[in-house]
Amino acid sequence: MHLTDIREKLAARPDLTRQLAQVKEQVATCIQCGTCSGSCPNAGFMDMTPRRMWRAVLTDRVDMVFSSQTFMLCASCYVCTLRCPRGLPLTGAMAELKQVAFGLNLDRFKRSTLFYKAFMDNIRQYGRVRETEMMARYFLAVKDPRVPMSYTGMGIKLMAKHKLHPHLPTWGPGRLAPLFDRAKQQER
Amino acid sequence: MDYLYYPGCSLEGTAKEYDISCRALFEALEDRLTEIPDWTCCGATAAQCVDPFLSVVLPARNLALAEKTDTGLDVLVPCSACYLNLKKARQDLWENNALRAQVNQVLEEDGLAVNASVRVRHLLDVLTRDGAVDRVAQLSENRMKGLVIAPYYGCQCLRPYVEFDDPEQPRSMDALIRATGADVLAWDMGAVCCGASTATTKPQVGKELVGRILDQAKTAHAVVTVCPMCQMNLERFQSRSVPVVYLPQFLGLSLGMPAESLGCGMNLSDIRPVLSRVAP
Amino acid sequence: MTQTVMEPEQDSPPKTPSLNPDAFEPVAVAFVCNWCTYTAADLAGTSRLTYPDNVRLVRVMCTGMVDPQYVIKAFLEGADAVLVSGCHPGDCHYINGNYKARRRIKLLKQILPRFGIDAQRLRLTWIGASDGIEFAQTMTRFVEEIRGLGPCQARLQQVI
Amino acid sequence: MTDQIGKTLVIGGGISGIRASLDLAQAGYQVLLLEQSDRVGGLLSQLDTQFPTSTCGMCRMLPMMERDRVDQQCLRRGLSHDNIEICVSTDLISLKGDPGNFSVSFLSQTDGGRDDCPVLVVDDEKIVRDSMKEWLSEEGYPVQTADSAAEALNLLAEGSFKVMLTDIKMPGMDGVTLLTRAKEIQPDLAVVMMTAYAAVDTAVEAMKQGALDYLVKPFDPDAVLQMVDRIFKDAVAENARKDTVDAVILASGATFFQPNLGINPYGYGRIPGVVTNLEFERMLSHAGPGGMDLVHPVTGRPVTRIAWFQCVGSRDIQTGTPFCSSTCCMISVKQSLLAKTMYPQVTEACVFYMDLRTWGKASDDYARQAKKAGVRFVRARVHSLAPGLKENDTGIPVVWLDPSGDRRESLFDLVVLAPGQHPDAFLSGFAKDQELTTDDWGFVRPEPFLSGHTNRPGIFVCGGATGPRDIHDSVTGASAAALSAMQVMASAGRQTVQNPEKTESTGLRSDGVSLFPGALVIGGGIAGMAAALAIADQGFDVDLVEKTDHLGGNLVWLQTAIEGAGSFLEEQTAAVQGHDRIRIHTRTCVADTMGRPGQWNTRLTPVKDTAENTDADRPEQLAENGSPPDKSSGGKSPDVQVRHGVVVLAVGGAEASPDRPLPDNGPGIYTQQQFQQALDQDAIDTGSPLHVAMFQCQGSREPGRDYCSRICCPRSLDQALRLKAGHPDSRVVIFYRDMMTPGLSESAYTEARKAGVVFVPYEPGNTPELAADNTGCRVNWTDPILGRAMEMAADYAVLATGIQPGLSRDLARLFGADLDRSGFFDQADIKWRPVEAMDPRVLACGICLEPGNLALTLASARAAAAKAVSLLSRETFFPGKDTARVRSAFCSLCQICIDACPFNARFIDPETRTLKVDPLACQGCGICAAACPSGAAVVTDRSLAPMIKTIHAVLNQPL
Amino acid sequence: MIASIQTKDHSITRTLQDFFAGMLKTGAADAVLVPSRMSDSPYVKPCLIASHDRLDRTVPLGPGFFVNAGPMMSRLTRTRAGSTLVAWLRPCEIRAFVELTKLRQGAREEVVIIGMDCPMALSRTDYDDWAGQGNDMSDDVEKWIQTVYQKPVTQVDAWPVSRACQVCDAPYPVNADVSVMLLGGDLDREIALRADTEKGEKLLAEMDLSEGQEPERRKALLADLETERTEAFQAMDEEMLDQTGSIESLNRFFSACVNCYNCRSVCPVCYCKECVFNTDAVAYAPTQYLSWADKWGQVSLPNDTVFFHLTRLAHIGCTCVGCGQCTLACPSHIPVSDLFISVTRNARKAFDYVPGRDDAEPLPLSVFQESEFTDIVGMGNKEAT
Repeated sequence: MHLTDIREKLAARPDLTRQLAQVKEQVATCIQCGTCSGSCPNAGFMDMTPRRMWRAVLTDRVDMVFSSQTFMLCASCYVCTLRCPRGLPLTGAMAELKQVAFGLNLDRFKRSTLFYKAFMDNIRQYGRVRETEMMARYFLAVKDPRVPMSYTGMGIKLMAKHKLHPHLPTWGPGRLAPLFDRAKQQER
Repeated sequence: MDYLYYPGCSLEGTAKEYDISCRALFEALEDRLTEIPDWTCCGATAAQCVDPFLSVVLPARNLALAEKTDTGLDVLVPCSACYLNLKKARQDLWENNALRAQVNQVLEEDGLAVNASVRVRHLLDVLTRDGAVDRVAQLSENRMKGLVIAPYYGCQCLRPYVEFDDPEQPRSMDALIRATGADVLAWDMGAVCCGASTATTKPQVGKELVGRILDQAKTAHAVVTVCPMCQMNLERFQSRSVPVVYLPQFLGLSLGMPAESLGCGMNLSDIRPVLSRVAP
Repeated sequence: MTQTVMEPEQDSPPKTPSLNPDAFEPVAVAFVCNWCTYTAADLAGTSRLTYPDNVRLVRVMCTGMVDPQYVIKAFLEGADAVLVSGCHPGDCHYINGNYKARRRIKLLKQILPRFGIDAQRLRLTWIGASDGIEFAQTMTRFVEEIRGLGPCQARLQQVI
Repeated sequence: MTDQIGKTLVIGGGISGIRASLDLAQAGYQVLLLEQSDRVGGLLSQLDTQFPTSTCGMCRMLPMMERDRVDQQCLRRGLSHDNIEICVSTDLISLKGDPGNFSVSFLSQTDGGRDDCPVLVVDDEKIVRDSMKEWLSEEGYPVQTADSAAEALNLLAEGSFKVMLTDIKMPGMDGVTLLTRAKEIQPDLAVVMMTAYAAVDTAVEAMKQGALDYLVKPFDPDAVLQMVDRIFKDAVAENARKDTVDAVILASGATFFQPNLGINPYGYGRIPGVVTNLEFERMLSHAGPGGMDLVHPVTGRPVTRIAWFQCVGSRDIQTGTPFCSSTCCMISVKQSLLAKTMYPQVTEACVFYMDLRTWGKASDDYARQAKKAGVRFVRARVHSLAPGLKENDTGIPVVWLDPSGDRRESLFDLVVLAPGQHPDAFLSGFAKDQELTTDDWGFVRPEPFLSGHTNRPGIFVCGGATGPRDIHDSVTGASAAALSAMQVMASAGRQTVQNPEKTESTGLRSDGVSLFPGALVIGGGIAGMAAALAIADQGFDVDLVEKTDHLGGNLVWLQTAIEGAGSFLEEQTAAVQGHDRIRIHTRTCVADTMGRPGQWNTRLTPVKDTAENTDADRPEQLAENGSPPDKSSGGKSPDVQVRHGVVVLAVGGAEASPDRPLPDNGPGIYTQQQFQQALDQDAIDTGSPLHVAMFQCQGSREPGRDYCSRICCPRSLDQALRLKAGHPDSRVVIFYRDMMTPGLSESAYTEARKAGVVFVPYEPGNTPELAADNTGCRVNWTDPILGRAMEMAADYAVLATGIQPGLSRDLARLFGADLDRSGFFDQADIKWRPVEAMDPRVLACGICLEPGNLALTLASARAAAAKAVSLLSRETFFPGKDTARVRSAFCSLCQICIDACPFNARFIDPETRTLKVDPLACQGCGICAAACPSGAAVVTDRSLAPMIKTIHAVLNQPL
Repeated sequence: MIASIQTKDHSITRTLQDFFAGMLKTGAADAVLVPSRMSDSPYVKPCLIASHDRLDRTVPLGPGFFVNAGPMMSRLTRTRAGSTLVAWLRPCEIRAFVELTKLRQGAREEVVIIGMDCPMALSRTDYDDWAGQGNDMSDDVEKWIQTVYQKPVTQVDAWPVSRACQVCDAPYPVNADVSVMLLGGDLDREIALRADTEKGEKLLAEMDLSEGQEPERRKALLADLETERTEAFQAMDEEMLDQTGSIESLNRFFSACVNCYNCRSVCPVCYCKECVFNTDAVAYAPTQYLSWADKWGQVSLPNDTVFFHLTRLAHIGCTCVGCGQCTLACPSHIPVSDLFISVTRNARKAFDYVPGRDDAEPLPLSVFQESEFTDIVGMGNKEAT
């Protein structure tokens, strides 16, 4: 992801720029001690450790920030926030970076965006999550047969334990539709 | 003591047995659980990424419903993720009046208003601090004698809100387990993350983290959990069969309740070795 | 402290040590520095450590004060061994007394062995204020080694 | 009461307490020293060696003159001085009054301790009873508990109690009725109500019926302890000892952070291989638990791999201690060096740190010795011992991320935690009682520019109570506090104990020696002025010599940089110029001096006008035939002869010039001083967004100048914050090796980061390159954490080059002192006698003594003044009973004894051509007696004749 | 530069006498220190001669060596005299004087030292036979000179050279201003002089002597001397080891000693104004003697004989120059120098110190290093603390 076009995308979204500046302020007093990276259970899988992420944020290297997998791998286990000697809200900052990344709807996160969209539509419709229908809509949206294949194993097991309730889809106004719309209005 | 009950979406689906065993256990302990009428999803991890404002409105709706019952009761939440979302919303709304005003404008659609005065408590918080230990001790008659149990807490019921136990070395389940006559495995993986949602998107994460946890639990007869996500991960990524049961299931069994009434058939992992060891 | 309680004064003449080795009880003098080794000796005492009392302590303000003549006189007076013990280098209360002592002992160790006084009979050790255990061990080991060496030649030849 | 002898109360018998007491006692004042524990020495009695020399030297604090008034023994065996009354195991009961008239009551724990003050705790909740019992019994109180009023009553019937803590809302009889019934059984019982927040009014009601006070749930342990302590003290107050003193010095020190409190990420107390550095100190010591060898505390197996974790309970908001405890880094450096050198079995010694804070004068070189000895220093903060990998027999697994982000893991036999320091319970209680202003962490905040003074006149403070301090700062601060106490006693007209010898012995002793009255202070900077003022205030004449034409030295350009320094400089200058006992000699330097130490006759000569003689304070060489240089320059005042007994060198220093040539065509390159002056004269428009790069450790902490100048990092942070305040968008990048912001100055480091300053660490090998051309400066470096090449265009580049001492070797040698390896004044002992040369009459202060900020400069100035005053206030000194004598009849003037004497106390008297001993310098060590072949040098019972008798007697004792 | 003096009528003694006379005449030297006979007796002692016509009785080279001129030089140079003194010294006398300057007992600023290859010395008794009544000594002296400088000898005719000279490890001038190279020289024709320092050059220049060069055979002869002397020393060392291998044998070695302390008074490096054994330090009370007698059964008097010699050994352990005077002066004929030379030569090896070699080399016991001799510290000699 090249530096310049990231900057352009950000320039187009003042709300996201403000949110990124807020993250920068939250981690300003980081003393690079490495406690968060050392505590993170998923640090081993990340291409860029949290310590290096905060460094990139503070030195405005947005290219490195948004070309990394770090915030996608954050399990929100809050160990880093508990132990940070500077008391910084690190897990919150990671979540905010994730929001900015999704805000920019970069195609690198297309699959996750579709999953979350399917999830939210499901809630909008039924108020509560109906896994079978929600996963079905997600598989359709992804248009990639390998994805459903990877879930069939688990699906059958859950079916055997009759944990997937066979609701039939219903149409018509969503149970939380008015709430969702009003919230959408509220935000602008 | 009575409580308002917020099961959460997974307790209707993939974690059905957690809901069943919760209700059965509290009934046996003579505490009444009244489900919050018309509760909806708390937004889980999805709302945050799609629409941050919505990730406050959804849990706020449920808080408003709980307050609407004006019973003054605490809200009991078995699922750690829902507990954290509701708790975070309750704290933000309590501290930020402007946000609360904005959220109430949206809740008007459903004729609701949130005051954020209700107390949100996790299942384990209630079981440890409201006298359940003594009652379990009387009723269980050491049925679980000889069993070694590994208490697994997960993350979000302990952190970041430190309410009822040590966030690094939790010990709160020990009293409950010992009350049933069983022994507690001395391990310190109780509060180590199982990979949560990242385990589903990146299986190798789940495999390694869960592997490391279960490896420590080799000498235990079963692992007891208090969160549907942890239960799912611990059962899915098992290299060899380790019985994993919910805490209410385990406590229910220790009170002599029949396995079916606790949804023991629905666990993904094979928990028969535990069931056979329970004295009549 | 370091001496056993004095036996009541006998009137018989002091028993001159007989020749056979197993009844041989060595007699030695130790010049110990007031600041470090003497404190270690005191610590050994208060820590109830036991060690043979063949070594008689002479407290000097600093090992730098030990004149080679004292060592020679001690041997001629019948000492089977002489120990000079002071502070570790750098700890000396008088900055460099211990370094000067080290050179004087080196010179004596070149001279005395020529007259049958084994170099092992003259020792220099650094024992700090907190080395109570080391002091007791040094005393014990020192007496054992001297007992191995047998009586010092100087002692047998009634010469002052 | 004018003939009354001045007396000072010193609270706390640690290093600072001992130093302050000895200074006062030496000056002839009396001291009452109170110590809570059962021995004097505080932390020191547990340490065998101290950094930065790995040697022990506590006994060097003992006075060098009038040695007979002190027990000449290792301080770990105890301290005794005729003028000091030492009370150990003693609690301070109460302190009231003001300067010249403090009434103090104190009680030994043996006759009225806490064990005869039994406490009864009544509460229906088991958890409340247990915790109260634990807290109180730990403090020494016998505690009994009752879970109901009824049980309480029959306990009251059986045994007698002094204090009862009772809940109000209890099943059965409630607390208030219990109160009245209890009062009937034991009328003098002190009752404290324990109430939930809601029921406070009932508690107040109970007080009307005789309850002493009430506590609100949830209880904070300190509040409970302070309450019960106060009741206990009032109860035993009547049989406490009383005394009146003129001044008070608080030297109660601080305690170490307990790693097992709070989150305890390192499993301290759970994993046996995890120990604190104090415990490891005992394991290192041969008198420690492991005896002669270094073994694991539980398995007993030899320890071969040791890790040190820095910043445990320091620089950590999670434990409420965001400041740096300033000594833990050096403690770990010492312990790792000792572990590697004392025990060859130790193959792996590894220190995990964030900034290795080696800011002391010899500390950086000491750390380099540790590196050379094979100690590994890793810049990473280990979060916790890897959960899940319990300590098995192969060792404790430690996981960390090194700066480049790679995950590292290795096994260690032992993990040593370096815990921080914070105020102890006594300090918070005392500060509250005496209404002392404390900073937000509970340390006593000293008055600005008046080191040692608190907001309460007459009460002074030093050592650990003012913040985390190392031995050097504590000792310097203690002497400064002693001086303040002397000033109080002098203004109250108190006398000193002059010559006890005179009173005991029948006639007058004739062998007394007295110093010339008056002091010579060389250098008119702020250090010289402070020292001169302090000495003159005690009533002694001072000659202040300054080679330039104005006073103030470096503070003149620094005053705008330090808040309040400007007015302080004006006050001091006015005070010095107005003082009737201070003679100021500007544009003057020292030509030469005659006479022995303590009886100097120094010739001052005007500084030649030629500009080039930069080193004007180098005394001119005497003309060939010994006459002073000709004074043909006419018009100038002729040379001045000055008689003085004490000399204080305060010639200061200057900013070191950058070792690499400044690119000449770079307009934007400044040294730190130039940049500060540019900022002060508004030559730099801080209003606009500027890009500034600051480079720390330019030329310092490298061979040639291997010390840290301690002031450049705080100065850079101050300048960076000023730039950021000027314009938030200005970009400041600081390239550093270790940010040296020890102690409470750590907050400036946090502020700078909060303001957005970017910090880039670099290793000595790859310093960032700075290139400059007329457009500005360009910096490129590889960021060690991002692992990427980075570049930055900077309007200004600031080089922090540190301090260069300004003392010339000739001037030092003129008074028998010398320079150390780095060109500073060679202190007698860097820790134990920081402001004196080997001869106690030659003193030094300010930055020619050691690099330091204004606070340290003033502290060392007042410490030097304290030493000077305690010497000058003695009319005559009587040589100790074991002082060297010379039998001239046998002396062949071979001068072997002069070379042998470590204290140059021996000299040849030119007139009589005989060898003389300076009784004040001689320490009676006897080294000269051993060096002299003919027995001409004699030290009372330390020469051949008495020694032969001793040897004969010793060898004649029967077995 | 190397100069030479032409030998006049086959008499080296007279040649040297003229050489000194010339020096006094030209004022190159205000006074000369040369060994000279007293009246007509055969005995020779260092003499301070200022007038050029009083040199006829001087014996610059000869077997008579009864006073080491070191202490004499220290008396002449204790303070500045403002004059130039030329001293004709044997190598061990130079070494002794240099050691004394280190002990500030003298100074060499105003002295020009002329050192010569050593003519060696006879013991007192042998010297009496050799010199007879001393009336016609001159040709005996010339004969002595010719024999000792042709090849290494340990005896001349029937008379053995003193043991100290036989083992002397440096019989050639070291640290002198001018060195007279006699060994292997064609002494009938000329004597070669080499200037080692500016002072030496200045002196020789003033004497305007002709060019000279070192006798070729000298180096070889020096090497032979070296090996021969080392063997002699080894022999003496072994002798001493078995004669004084224990305190008992040491006591037998000194059994004839009567504490007259002669050996101390003639010793050039025993510089103390008053020896500690003369002071009250060893004036024991009678009860002390009785206590010793009580403990040991007997006390030989005068006591402290062994104690004195051991103490002296410790005091001059590194500074003994091996001149042999102590043996020559001992009335009881105890070969004191054999013992002292063998002990001190071994002792000073530990400090790598040679007395007199260099003015600036400090005395070993006056200096120290922070870490040295770790082998002798601690219980086991090997393990160092």
